[in-house]
Amino acid sequence: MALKHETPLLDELEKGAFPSFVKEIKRAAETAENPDFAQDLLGQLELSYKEKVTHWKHGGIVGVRGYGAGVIGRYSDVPDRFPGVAHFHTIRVNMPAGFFYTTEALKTICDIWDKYGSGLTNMHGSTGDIILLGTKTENLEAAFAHLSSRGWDLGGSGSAVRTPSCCVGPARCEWACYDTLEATYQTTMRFQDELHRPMFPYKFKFKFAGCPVDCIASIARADMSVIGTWKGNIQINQDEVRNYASSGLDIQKEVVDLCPTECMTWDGNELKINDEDCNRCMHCLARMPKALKPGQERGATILLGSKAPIVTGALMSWVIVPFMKMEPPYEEFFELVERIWEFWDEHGKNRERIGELIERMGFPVFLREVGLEPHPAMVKEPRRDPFYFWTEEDIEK
Amino acid sequence: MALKHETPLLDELEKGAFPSFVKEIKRAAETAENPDFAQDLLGQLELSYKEKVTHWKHGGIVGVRGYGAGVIGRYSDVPDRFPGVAHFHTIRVNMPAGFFYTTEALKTICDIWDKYGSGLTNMHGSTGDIILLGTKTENLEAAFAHLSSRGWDLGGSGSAVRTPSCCVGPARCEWACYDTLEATYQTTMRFQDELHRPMFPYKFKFKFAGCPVDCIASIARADMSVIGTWKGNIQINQDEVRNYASSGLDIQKEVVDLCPTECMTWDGNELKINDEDCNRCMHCLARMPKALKPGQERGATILLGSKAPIVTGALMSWVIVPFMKMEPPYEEFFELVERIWEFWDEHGKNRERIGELIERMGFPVFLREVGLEPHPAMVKEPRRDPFYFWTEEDIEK
Amino acid sequence: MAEELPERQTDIGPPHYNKFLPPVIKDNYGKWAYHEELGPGLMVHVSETGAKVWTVRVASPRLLSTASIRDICEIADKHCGGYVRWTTRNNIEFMVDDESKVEPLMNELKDKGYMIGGIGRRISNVVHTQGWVHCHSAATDASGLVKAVMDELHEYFHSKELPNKVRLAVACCVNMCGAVHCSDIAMVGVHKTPPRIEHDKVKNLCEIPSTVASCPTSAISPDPAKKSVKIKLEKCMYCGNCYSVCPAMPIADPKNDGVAIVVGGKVSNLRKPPMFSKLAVPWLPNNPPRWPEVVDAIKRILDAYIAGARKYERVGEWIERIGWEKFFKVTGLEFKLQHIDDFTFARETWRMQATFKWTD
Amino acid sequence: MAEELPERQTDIGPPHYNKFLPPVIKDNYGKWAYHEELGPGLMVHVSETGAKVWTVRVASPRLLSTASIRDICEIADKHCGGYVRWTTRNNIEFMVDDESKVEPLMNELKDKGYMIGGIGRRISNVVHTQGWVHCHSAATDASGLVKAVMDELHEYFHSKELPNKVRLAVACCVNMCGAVHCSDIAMVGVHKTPPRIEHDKVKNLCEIPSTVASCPTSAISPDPAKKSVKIKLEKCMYCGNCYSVCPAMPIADPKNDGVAIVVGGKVSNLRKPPMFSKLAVPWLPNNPPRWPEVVDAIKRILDAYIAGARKYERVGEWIERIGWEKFFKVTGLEFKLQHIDDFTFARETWRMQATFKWTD
Ligand code: SRM
Ligand code: SRM
Ligand code: SRM
Ligand code: SRM
Ligand code: SF4
Ligand code: SF4
Ligand code: SF4
Ligand code: SF4
Ligand code: SF4
Ligand code: SF4
Ligand code: SF4
Ligand code: SF4
Repeated sequence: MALKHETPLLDELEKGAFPSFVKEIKRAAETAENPDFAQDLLGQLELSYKEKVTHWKHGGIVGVRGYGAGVIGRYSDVPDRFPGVAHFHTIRVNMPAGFFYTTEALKTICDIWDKYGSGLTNMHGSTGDIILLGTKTENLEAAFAHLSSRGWDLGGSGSAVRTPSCCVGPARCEWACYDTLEATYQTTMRFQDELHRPMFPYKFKFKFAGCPVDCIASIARADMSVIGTWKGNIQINQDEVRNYASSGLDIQKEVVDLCPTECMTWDGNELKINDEDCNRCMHCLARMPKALKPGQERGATILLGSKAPIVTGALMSWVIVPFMKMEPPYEEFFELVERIWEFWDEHGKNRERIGELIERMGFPVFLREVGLEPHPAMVKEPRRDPFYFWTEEDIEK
Repeated sequence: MALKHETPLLDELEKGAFPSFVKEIKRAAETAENPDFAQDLLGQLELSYKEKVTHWKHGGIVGVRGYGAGVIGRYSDVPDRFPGVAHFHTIRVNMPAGFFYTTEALKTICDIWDKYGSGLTNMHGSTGDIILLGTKTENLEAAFAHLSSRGWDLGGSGSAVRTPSCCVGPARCEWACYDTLEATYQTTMRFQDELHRPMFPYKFKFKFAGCPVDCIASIARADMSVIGTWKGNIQINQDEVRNYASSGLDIQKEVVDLCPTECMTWDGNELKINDEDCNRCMHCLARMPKALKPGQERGATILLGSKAPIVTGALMSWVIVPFMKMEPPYEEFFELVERIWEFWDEHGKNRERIGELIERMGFPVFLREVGLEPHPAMVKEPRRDPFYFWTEEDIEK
Repeated sequence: MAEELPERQTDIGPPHYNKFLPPVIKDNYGKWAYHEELGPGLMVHVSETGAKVWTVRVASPRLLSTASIRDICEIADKHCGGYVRWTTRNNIEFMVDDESKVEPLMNELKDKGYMIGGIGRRISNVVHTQGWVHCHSAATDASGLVKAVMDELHEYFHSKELPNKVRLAVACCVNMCGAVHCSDIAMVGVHKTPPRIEHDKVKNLCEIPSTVASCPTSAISPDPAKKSVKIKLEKCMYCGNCYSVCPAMPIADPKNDGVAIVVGGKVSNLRKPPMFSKLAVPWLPNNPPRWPEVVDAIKRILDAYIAGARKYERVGEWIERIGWEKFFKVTGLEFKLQHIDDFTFARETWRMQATFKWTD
Repeated sequence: MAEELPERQTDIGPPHYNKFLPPVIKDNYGKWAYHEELGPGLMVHVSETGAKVWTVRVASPRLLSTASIRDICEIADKHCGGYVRWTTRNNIEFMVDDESKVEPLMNELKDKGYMIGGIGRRISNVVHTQGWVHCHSAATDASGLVKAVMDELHEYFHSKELPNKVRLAVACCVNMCGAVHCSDIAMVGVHKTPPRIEHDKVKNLCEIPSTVASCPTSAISPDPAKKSVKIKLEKCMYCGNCYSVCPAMPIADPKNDGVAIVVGGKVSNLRKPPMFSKLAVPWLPNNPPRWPEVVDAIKRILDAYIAGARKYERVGEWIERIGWEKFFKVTGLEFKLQHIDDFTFARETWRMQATFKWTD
């Protein structure tokens, strides 16, 4: 199908070496089953490029029956000029943990989306969902019926659990200290209700990283960040260390000197690690994957609270449990999560993330109420001011 | 004179190697012209040691005519038992810059204090004053008349300029980058009125350190901290460097490796400094005073705002002027101070230190209103959130 | 649509990942021993069992048409037994279980114009968000910025090496749906003027208390007379959070909306702990379709990093080592009032030390 | 006192320091070339002119009787031409301009029992405050704590060396008139229970608005009925600031007042920038006259520092290098809820990283 709108500005972005999103939209405009979506998206987007302003209206409440989450309503503020995107809702489809697909499964989704939507997607959204980008209200139920009957469910949105996600972990990484994919899957299944039906003060995100490299950016972007780690000594294969050395790696300069805890020595023949001082930063392992492996007692550090800067500034997650075995059936983990949600439910204000709540009420109060013991790993440094609280039992009468 | 009170607890503190304050009080109790002060101080202090509580009442307003500052009123809460300290006011006498004395001058002060006070002192108070510790209301005027007629004046207290103080500086230190004693003296003289007659929102302290070693702790304890520094290259005497090396200093380990900016190299013969990267931390100069000297263009960095933790936590002073020549008549400096006070006067709340005010209003607002240009030396790092302000002239209409 | 719909299921969750793992992955799950980088877009992981998997990574615009997904499937069917994966940064990964399959795969990808790369000490794909393509909140476009920047920097994706990985991100507003707050170099759409209040709409569309509460600087207060709210203009720093809560307070302003650049963040724990990004450039104009001012500033920062950083130093580690005052010097970026923090933790960022480097 | 008083002068300021400088100082003012440490309490400064000044430093309890000052003067008259100075940490310095004068001076000081030392990598005098000797606000005594601690540590003043200077301080309440907030090891008197409100006195003695405003945690609100104030007890963290503003709110509580220990602060810019002290022990009992629990904790910290620190590392630099989790391990001090910050910058102190050392 020929293009409906002139898009001189967007056309510029078809040029250049990097893959072009404009080409993608044009492709949908030219070939999709319902080309009007992409056609008018091009038109409206060109207008935004010209006027330097978005032409989407603040979302309305749309969704599928029985769910409060998973669809982002979206309407054009110039529907007369671009009727194809008068409605342009997004369906968030919960991706499989680890982002692996069979082509068959992918094609099924494409088929459904060609039929009921714009034929445009994001692979993937920032939280991890498959984003089916743009359809109208009346198509939502049908799309969902087809998706769910083929084994797909919706992802999160609104004040709900958001689609948990993870790094590739044990599927293809030698450093995974626990099974990130299984933890993601089980967490998603355990909290289906909380994911589909918003009932929290605000959103709650889980991200699972297999080790402190954190290839899923969990520490920056998840209310609960589960980061693999180990106890005990880094496993060293001295022969392989020497192999790295002889194949050109400057072990002193590129490994030992960059160890943040200064706990390594290398005499040209043997690499020694004082594991008591190692903080498991992963640098040395990343330099010599063939020679070094995480210790054998494996589990995860649980961190809480990260989020974007609104309202009081960005947070990264901080340690609340230094070490937890992360193994099925994950009961210890789920119970902790539920205790945290109870605390949040009881004290959280509307639109207050868990990290912001703890900051407002005090980390010590949180620990006491949720039943976690204070541990020096929870802080970078102790408080500097002398303004702390005592409870009745600390006071002599 | 025999001691009036039994002091078994305090007596314990006459034992031990370190000089004993109890001995001092006893000495005054036994030998002072007005021994009642020290006698009853011992009694009341022993009571405090027994009961683990202070027996001083919240101060009342006492002072000398025409001054609002310089005397700290103090009354016992058990005056019947210890009438000698029913009143026990402190007179703060402005010490000479650098804490140098002739014995003659000291003896004069002792004479006056023996006559009109307890014969007890603190040499010196934390701000720097000579603290004449304990007298009664009716002695204040006489003590002051004698002191001032001998050339001594009172120090600060209350919501006023506090007694400025400084490190020994050029008097006996090779690193002084400006004349800390003269700056202290001139500042004290310039602001006599502000020192003696509280009229600020709260206290305002000046401390002058000759270099970034900061032997007067100015960065932690002065609203305005003036810290000597230099531009240009550290002056190196390579022969002396080699002398240090040959007399046992491990230059690589004790100097070069500890340079925070990694801007030094030592090849066993020549020490090189990349002065562009040096941040003037003083470590290398302190290790080799005979070989290294500050650069030749000297002046000071002006920092603002430090204070103790009440109300929102302790502050250290931060850079507001990276470099200022600190030379008589100090007009640039005094004008800056006055602009800052205007800002404080206009916006400060009661009991709000200048640092707290700037924190509340915003450092950028302060800079704009006081007329200082933004400079990267003012921050350790730029802001992380995107929540900043623009003014009318930045906006396109 | 009167068609008959299949039976709808709810709360079934996503398919188990197990169904989607290529056999070599399934068989060696949790058994990987090590990996080696073989090229800008090629690596091999070796299992304890001796099995190997070769991964070829290609760039994606993230916004994909189903047609393009079908193309990808075709390649995966032909070379990878019908399996494919995406990375956490939206690249596409093709995996094969035998060395002989690598070259044909790579050749086909090259022939079809895919950009192979993103592995190792390079620039990988740009995490980004909806922008003008889908979001009401966007102060800039996201996909367009990514395209403009990556057209300039693509060599660092598919060939040239850097001191370390450089993670780029774009968020089209300060909600920061991209990983902007912890990225090496990132762009974020920002406003420069306060929202306008459409008083007649406030009553119907907005809840007054939550609108008032939404403002980080307490600039908003109720306006009972108008049954609306009012804004203390001098307290507003244009974050747009009120607009997220109350649609009757539009903040978009074509003349003054623009792009800020933040730098020096990271999330990995290697060597230094994770770091927040810090402001490098408070505002550059929205100049679509190619945002030349933004591209230029990003290049300056990257070039200075390349010139100054040591091997394995991330952007933030490099800046921490040389000092921010030096960062402004070597990039030639101007230091402005806006760089100086006056928000929640302002105090912690002021220079409470007498040490700094001379730069002028 | 019916005596005749001399004519009173005002606003004359302190005497000019010039009058008090020993000749060798005056002549070489600003001309010093270098110095050498010659012993724990002896150093020499050498001028560009070739002149030299030897300085002997002795400890002082700070609280001095005029009789003792006269003793000091006597020595200064005999050996130092009638000049003497105090240091910024309240030690006394005797200076001579000729090497031959050093020994007689030092001998006399020793004979008279003065403690010579405090120069170099040692513990110098303890900056401290009034305590029960003069202040209404004191939660502990200052002079007594100093004496108890220094009797234990005096060897580090007059003989033994340390990795670097260790600056001790005492403040008798959280107003922190001592340099506690930036000291290597410091003690501060703290309360553990809220103030009691003497309602009938509030009206006369206190201004309600400033009393309300004084509270860092907003625990105080007006109580119009009583023309007084009330305290939300669970919000009070016993800082005593309200008592500073309103004497009708006494907070001293003999059973629960005590001493906190903070560590790791410094003010010098050498190597690392100045650092704030951090909480090591939230509370130890007031146990005069010798505060054994406090002395013991201080010794533990100092011993761990001596055992673990590298040459020139200040306490805070040592702890930063090994990590706070390790600090608690090597000192054996207990980590408690009170250590975890919940005040202004709490967030900045939480461990936003997956890296830490195992200690259990
Ligand atoms: C689609 C997506 C961006 C993308 O292009 O990938 C997205 C899109 C929106 N986000 Fe987001 N966020 C998306 C991931 C994120 C992330 C990243 C993450 O999850 O890893 C963040 C930062 C981390 C965090 O949660 O803080 C993020 C932080 C926000 C915020 C700020 C929340 C805060 O507490 O600071 C908002 C504002 C809000 O909730 O009102 C927001 C709000 C929005 C809304 C719903 C706009 C709004 O105000 O109603 C956007 C809808 C856009 C649209 O029209 O489609 N979005 N949002 C991402 C979700 C896709 C998915 O499900 O996979
Ligand atoms: C005498 C002295 C302690 C000493 O033993 O040396 C002292 C004693 C008092 N200080 Fe101080 N301060 C003394 C130096 C300091 C210092 C250190 C300094 O100046 O270098 C500080 C920390 C730095 C600072 O200014 O923040 C200090 C921070 C305070 C504070 C907290 C102020 C704040 O804004 O945080 C208060 C509380 C107040 O002002 O109400 C305070 C209040 C007091 C009062 C007036 C008590 C009160 O609440 O009214 C004390 C009178 C005690 C008495 O009975 O003599 N004093 N005070 C010091 C002054 C002697 C002198 O003039 O030389
Ligand atoms: C495939 C992927 C995981 C996934 O589940 O999809 C992945 C895979 C690997 N990462 Fe990663 N990382 C992936 C996202 C990340 C992220 C997350 C992000 O960027 O949002 C990070 C954190 C970035 C940050 O700190 O801001 C990340 C920081 C690292 C690092 C740390 C680099 C550093 O020095 O800070 C390493 C180690 C290294 O490269 O030395 C690493 C190493 C690796 C290894 C070598 C792990 C392994 O043994 O297999 C993998 C291939 C490296 C490569 O691509 O160069 N990976 N890696 C992600 C690929 C994204 C992409 O398309 O480029
Ligand atoms: C006399 C005095 C200045 C004065 O005006 O009275 C002084 C004098 C000297 N100081 Fe100081 N400092 C004096 C208080 C300070 C203070 C302030 C304080 O303690 O409150 C500090 C900051 C302490 C801090 O950082 O917390 C201080 C930190 C230093 C340092 C830095 C040590 C470090 O590595 O951090 C040096 C350099 C060195 O020792 O290597 C130094 C070096 C020096 C030198 C060598 C300077 C010189 O060339 O003359 C002087 C003799 C050193 C010595 O005593 O070991 N001086 N010095 C003060 C003696 C106090 C005392 O009785 O002990
Ligand atoms: S986070 Fe660790 S386990 Fe997961 S993919 Fe990255 S390196 Fe592997
Ligand atoms: S993991 Fe990090 S801290 Fe541990 S030995 Fe390796 S480089 Fe050092
Ligand atoms: S601050 Fe500097 S100039 Fe002053 S005494 Fe200390 S070392 Fe000397
Ligand atoms: S003063 Fe400090 S930063 Fe400068 S060269 Fe010497 S040690 Fe390095
Ligand atoms: S960053 Fe802002 S504009 Fe972009 S998708 Fe997220 S909410 Fe929308
Ligand atoms: S844009 Fe942000 S700062 Fe301005 S009024 Fe709205 S919420 Fe407040
Ligand atoms: S620290 Fe507190 S108790 Fe001690 S002198 Fe200062 S105000 Fe008084
Ligand atoms: S003691 Fe401090 S926290 Fe408690 S009520 Fe008084 S001012 Fe508030």
